[in-house]
Amino acid sequence: MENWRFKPRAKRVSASRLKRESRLCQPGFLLFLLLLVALAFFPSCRTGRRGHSLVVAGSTSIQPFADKWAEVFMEKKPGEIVDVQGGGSSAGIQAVRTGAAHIGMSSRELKGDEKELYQIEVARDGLAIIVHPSNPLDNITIEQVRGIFQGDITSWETLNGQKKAITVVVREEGSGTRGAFQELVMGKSRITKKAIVQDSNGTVREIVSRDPNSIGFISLGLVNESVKTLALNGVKPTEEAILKKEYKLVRPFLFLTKEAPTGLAKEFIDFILSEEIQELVHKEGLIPVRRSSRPEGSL
Amino acid sequence: MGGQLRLQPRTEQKLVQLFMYLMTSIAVLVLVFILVVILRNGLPQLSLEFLTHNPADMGREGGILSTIVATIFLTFIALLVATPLGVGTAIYLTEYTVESRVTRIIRFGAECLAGIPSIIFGLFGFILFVNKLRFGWSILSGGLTLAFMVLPTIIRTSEEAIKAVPSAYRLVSFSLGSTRWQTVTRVVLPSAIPGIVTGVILSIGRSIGETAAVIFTAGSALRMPNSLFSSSRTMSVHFYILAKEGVSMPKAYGTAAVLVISILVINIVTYYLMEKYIKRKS
Amino acid sequence: MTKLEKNDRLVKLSLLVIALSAISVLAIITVFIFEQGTPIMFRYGLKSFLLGQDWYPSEKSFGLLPMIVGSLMVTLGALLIGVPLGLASAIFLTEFSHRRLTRILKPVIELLAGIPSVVYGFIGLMFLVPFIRNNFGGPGLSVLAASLILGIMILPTVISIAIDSIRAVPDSYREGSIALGATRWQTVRMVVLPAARSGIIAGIILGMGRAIGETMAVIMVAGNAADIPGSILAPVRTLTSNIALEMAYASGEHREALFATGVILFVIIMILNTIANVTSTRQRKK
Amino acid sequence: MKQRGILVRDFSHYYGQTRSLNRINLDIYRNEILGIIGPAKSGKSTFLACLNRLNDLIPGSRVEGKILVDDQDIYGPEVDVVALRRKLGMVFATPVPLPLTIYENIVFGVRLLGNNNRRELDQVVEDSLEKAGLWTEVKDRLHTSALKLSGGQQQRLCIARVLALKPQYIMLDEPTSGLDPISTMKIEDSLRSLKKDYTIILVTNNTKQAARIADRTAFFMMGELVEIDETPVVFTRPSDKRTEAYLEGKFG
Repeated sequence: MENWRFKPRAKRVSASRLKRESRLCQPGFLLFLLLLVALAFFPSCRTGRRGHSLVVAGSTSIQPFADKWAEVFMEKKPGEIVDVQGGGSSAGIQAVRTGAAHIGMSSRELKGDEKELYQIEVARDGLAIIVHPSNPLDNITIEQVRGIFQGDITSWETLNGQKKAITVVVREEGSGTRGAFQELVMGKSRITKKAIVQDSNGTVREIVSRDPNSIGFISLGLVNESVKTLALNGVKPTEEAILKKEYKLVRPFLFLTKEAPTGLAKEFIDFILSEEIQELVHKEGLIPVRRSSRPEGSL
Repeated sequence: MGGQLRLQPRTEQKLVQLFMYLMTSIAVLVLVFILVVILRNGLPQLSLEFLTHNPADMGREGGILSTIVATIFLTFIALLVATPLGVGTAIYLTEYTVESRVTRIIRFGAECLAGIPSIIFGLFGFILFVNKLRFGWSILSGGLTLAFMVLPTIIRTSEEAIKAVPSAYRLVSFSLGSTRWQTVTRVVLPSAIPGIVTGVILSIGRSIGETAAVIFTAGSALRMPNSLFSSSRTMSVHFYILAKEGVSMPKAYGTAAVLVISILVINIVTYYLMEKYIKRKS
Repeated sequence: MTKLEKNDRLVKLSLLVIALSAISVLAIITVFIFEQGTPIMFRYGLKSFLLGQDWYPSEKSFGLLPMIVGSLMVTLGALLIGVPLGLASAIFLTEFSHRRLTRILKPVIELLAGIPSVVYGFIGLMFLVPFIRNNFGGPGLSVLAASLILGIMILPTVISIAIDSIRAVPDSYREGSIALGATRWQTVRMVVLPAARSGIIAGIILGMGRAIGETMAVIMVAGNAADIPGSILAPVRTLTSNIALEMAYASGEHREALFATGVILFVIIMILNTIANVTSTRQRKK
Repeated sequence: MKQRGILVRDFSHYYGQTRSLNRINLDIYRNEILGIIGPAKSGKSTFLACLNRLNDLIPGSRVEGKILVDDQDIYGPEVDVVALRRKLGMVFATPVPLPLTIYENIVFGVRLLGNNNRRELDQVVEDSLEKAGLWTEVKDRLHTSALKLSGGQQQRLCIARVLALKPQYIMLDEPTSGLDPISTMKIEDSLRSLKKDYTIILVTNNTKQAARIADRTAFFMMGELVEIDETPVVFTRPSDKRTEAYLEGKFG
C-alpha cells in the first residue's frame, strides 16, 4: 500500500508501476531515424545494386564447378560480379522462370513446360557408384545397384562375401543427383527409407570414405582417392566410356535462361564454353561439351 | 554454502558424493575435450595470412577473410535492427506501462520468440526477405533474420537490467522535475547500460555461431561481400560446409578455432562486465 | 499542459509501436509459416501428414511420422543423457564441491553454452560416429549419436539453470535440515531439490527446447534416414533436419510440405513453451 | 504577518479502495517550519506525496478535495506537474544520490531545463552546497562520485540538490531517520538557516526533532489530522488525548 514511499525499510517500487508524464518529446523514434541513417550509409551501398551482378542459381551438383568458373571469370573481368547460389535444380529452374536468377543451373533434363526455357549444355557428368576403398568389390550390375538402393539386398555377402550389413547413402529428395539416379537406375522403384540421407555430394563422399560397409552415388567429377568407384555392368566410369555411351549413368549440366542469353549472362556462358574453361571442366573430372579444338581420340 | 559442515560419515553420502563427482567430471571433461580438440587442431592453422586472405579453391586454400567480413556485417545489421527494437520494447514494458493484458501479450510473445528454433527463423527469412521482398540471398536478408532471432534475448536482458535500476532513482528524478522521458534517458538507461550491453554481446555471440538460419537467408556464396545485397558465407556456414563435405580438415579446424575463440572472448567479456556490474550494484 | 500531454503520449505511442512491432515478428513468423504450410496439410489430409510413414515428396507422399517420432526419440535421448549429468553436476557444484572449484567451473560451463552447434556436430561426426560404428555396429550415424551430441549440447543450459535455482534455496532450509540430523545428501534430496524443483524443471524444458530445435548438429550425426528407427543404432531424421536437408532444393508441393514440417515443429515448440510458462508461473506463485 | 502558502481543504486520498488520508484541512504559512509527526502509516508521507503529486506515479491513487499552492489548485486541469515538483522540492528518508558525480547530482534538475551554461551551473552548485552546509566539505572533490560520501553528507547533498531547483517549499520525509546524531544536528542546523528563504515541511517520527525545530506541529494519525498548533502548544498542552498519548510514548 505504502510501498512507493522511499524509506529504509520500504520495499522498492516495481519499475513498471511508475507511469505517466513526460514533457520534452525528444523524438522517440530517434532510434529509428538513427537506424535508417546508418542503413543508408552502410559502407557498400554505393556499389550495391543487385542489377549489376549476375545471379546464377540451381543444382548443387553444378554449383562447386560454377563457383570456380565464376572465380576465374571475375578475375578476368574485374568489376563484374557473378553470384553463384545452390538451391537445387528445381529451385534453379524456378528461379530463372521468376527472374530471381539470371541463369538457372539444372543437372537433370527439363520436363514439361520447363522446356520453354533456353538451355545451354555446358558440360556432362557421370554418376559414379562409390564404396569404401577397402571394399574388395570392383564390379556391380545395375540390377544389384537397384536391389541395394531399394532395400532388397541388405548384406554384402552375395556381393563380396563379407557378412556385413550394407550402409546405403543417398542424396536428399529434390537434389539433381538423386533425380538423375532415380531416373537412370531406379526407374519406378523407390529408394529405401532406411538409406542415410545427405545433402551434398561432398558429404556423401565423406560418409562413404569413412564407413567400410557403405555404398553411395556421387557426381563423377567429385570422386577422389578417398573412395572407390565401381564398374557398372563391367564398364568403369571413365570419360571414354561415357563418350562411347558405354557407361550409362550420365546427366547433362544445363545452364538455363528465360530468353536467349544477352549481356553479362551471355558473356559468362560464352566464357564457360571457351576452350580455357572447358579445359578446366575436363581437369575437374567433368566431360566437356565443346570438343572442336580437341583432336579425336586424344583422350 | 561451502560444504564444510562436519557430518557423521555415512556410506550413502559417500557413494552419492562419488557418483556426483564422477558425473561432474564426465560433463566437464566432455565439454573441455571439445574445446581442446578444436583449439589443438585449429590453432596451428591460424596465421595472419589465414585471417587476411580470402578462401580460394572452395576453401581448400587461402584464408577466411571474406567469411569474417560477412560474419561481422551480418552481426552488425542484426544488432542495428534488434538493439533499438529490443531496448525500446524493454523501456515500454518497464517504464511506460503497468501490467496489463498488452504487456502480458508482449512478454508472452517475446518468450515464445525465444523458444522458436533457428531453422524456423531461417524458413521465415527465406520466404519473407529472400523471396517476397526480393532481397535475395544476401547480407541484408541474413542480418534481418538474425535480428529477429536475437530480439528476445535483447528484450529480456534489457528488461532485467532496467528493472534492476533502483526505483528510488526514478522517484528522485521525478521529484526533481523530470519528465518520464528525461527520467528514462538521464537516470534509468545510464544505470542499466552494463546490463543492456551484456545482452547485446550475448546476441553477437549467437549471431556469430548461428548456421541454420543464415544458410537459407544469406546463402553460401564464397566471396567478399560488397553490398547489402551480396550473398555471403559466414564463418559458421563456411565451417559447416568445409567440415561436412570434407573439403579441407585443416581449414575447417582453423575456421572452428577462430569461431570458438571469438565466441569465448565475447563470453568472457560479458562475464567480466556482469561481474563488475553486480559488484557495483552491491 | 496540453502540449505536455501530447508529447507524453507521443513518446509512449512510439515506444508502444516499437514494442508491438517487436512482437509482431512472432505474429508475422506464425502467419508466414502457417500460410505456407497448412494448405497442403489440408489438401492431403492432416492424418496423412501426422501418421503417414512414407516420405517421398517426389511421389506426393508426405508422411511426417518418422520425423515426428525421430524428433521425440532424439530429444528424449538427449534428456536421458543431459539431465542426469547436468543435475548431478549442478548438485555437486553447489552442495558438495569446494567453493573455489565452483567459481572456476561454473563460468567455464557457461562459456561452453556459447560454442556454435556446428562445432558440436563436427566433433560428433569426427569422434562419436566412428566410435559407435566400430564398437556397436551400424553406420554410426544414429539415434545414439544424435542423442549424445544433443545431450552434451544442453548440458551447459541444464547445469547453469539448475545451479541458479539450487542456489536460490535459502540456506536456512539447509541449516534447519542439518540441525535435525540429516546428512548433507539427505538434505539435498529431501529439502533442497524439492525447493528448487520448478526452477530445475524450467531449465530442463529449456534444454528440451534447444534439443528439439537443433538442426545443424543433428544433420551431421543423425544419418537422416526418413524411417522410424528400429534401434538406437539406426539412423534417424528429425523435423528440423527434414527442413534443412531438403529446403534448399525443394519447390512446389515439396516445399510446402517442408513448411508443413515447420508448422508441426512450431506447434510442438509452442506446447513446450506453454508448459514452461505455466511451470514458471506456478513457481512464482509459490 | 503570516502569509498562507498552501491551503489544504477537505482533502482525502485513496489507494484503490483504501482511504489513506481523510478530510485533511490545514494551512501552511510562508517561511515556517511545519513539523508533521505521527505513528507509522498515519498518512504523513502520503500527505507529502500529494503536495507535489508524486502520488500520481502509483496506479490506483485517487484524491478528493482541494490543495491550493500559491492559490493554484494543484489537481486542476491546467497544472504543470513538472513545474509543481520544482516548486515543492522533496527530500526522501534515505539519501539517494544518483550514480553521478557530486556536481552532476546538484545540477541534475537545472540541466533538465536545458541550461548547460557552465558558469551558471558552477554558481548553482556552490550556492546550493553552501546553503546545505556541505560546500567546505566537498568543494575539492565535486567531480567524484556522490556515492562515496557518508550518509549524512549524502543527505545534505540531497537537500542541496533540491535547493538547486530554486524551490519555494522544501518537503523532507524523515530526512534524518537513518543518520547519526551529529549528522542529524548538522541537517537541523541547515534547516533552521534555510527557513528565512523557504517554507519547510518536515515529516518526522522523532517527536523531539519536531520540538527542536518546528514552528508549528501537526499530528497525524490513521489518515486523519488530529491537531495542528504552535509547537510548544502541541507539546505542552495538546488538545487531543491521542496526541498526548503519542507524545508520552504510549504507542508509536
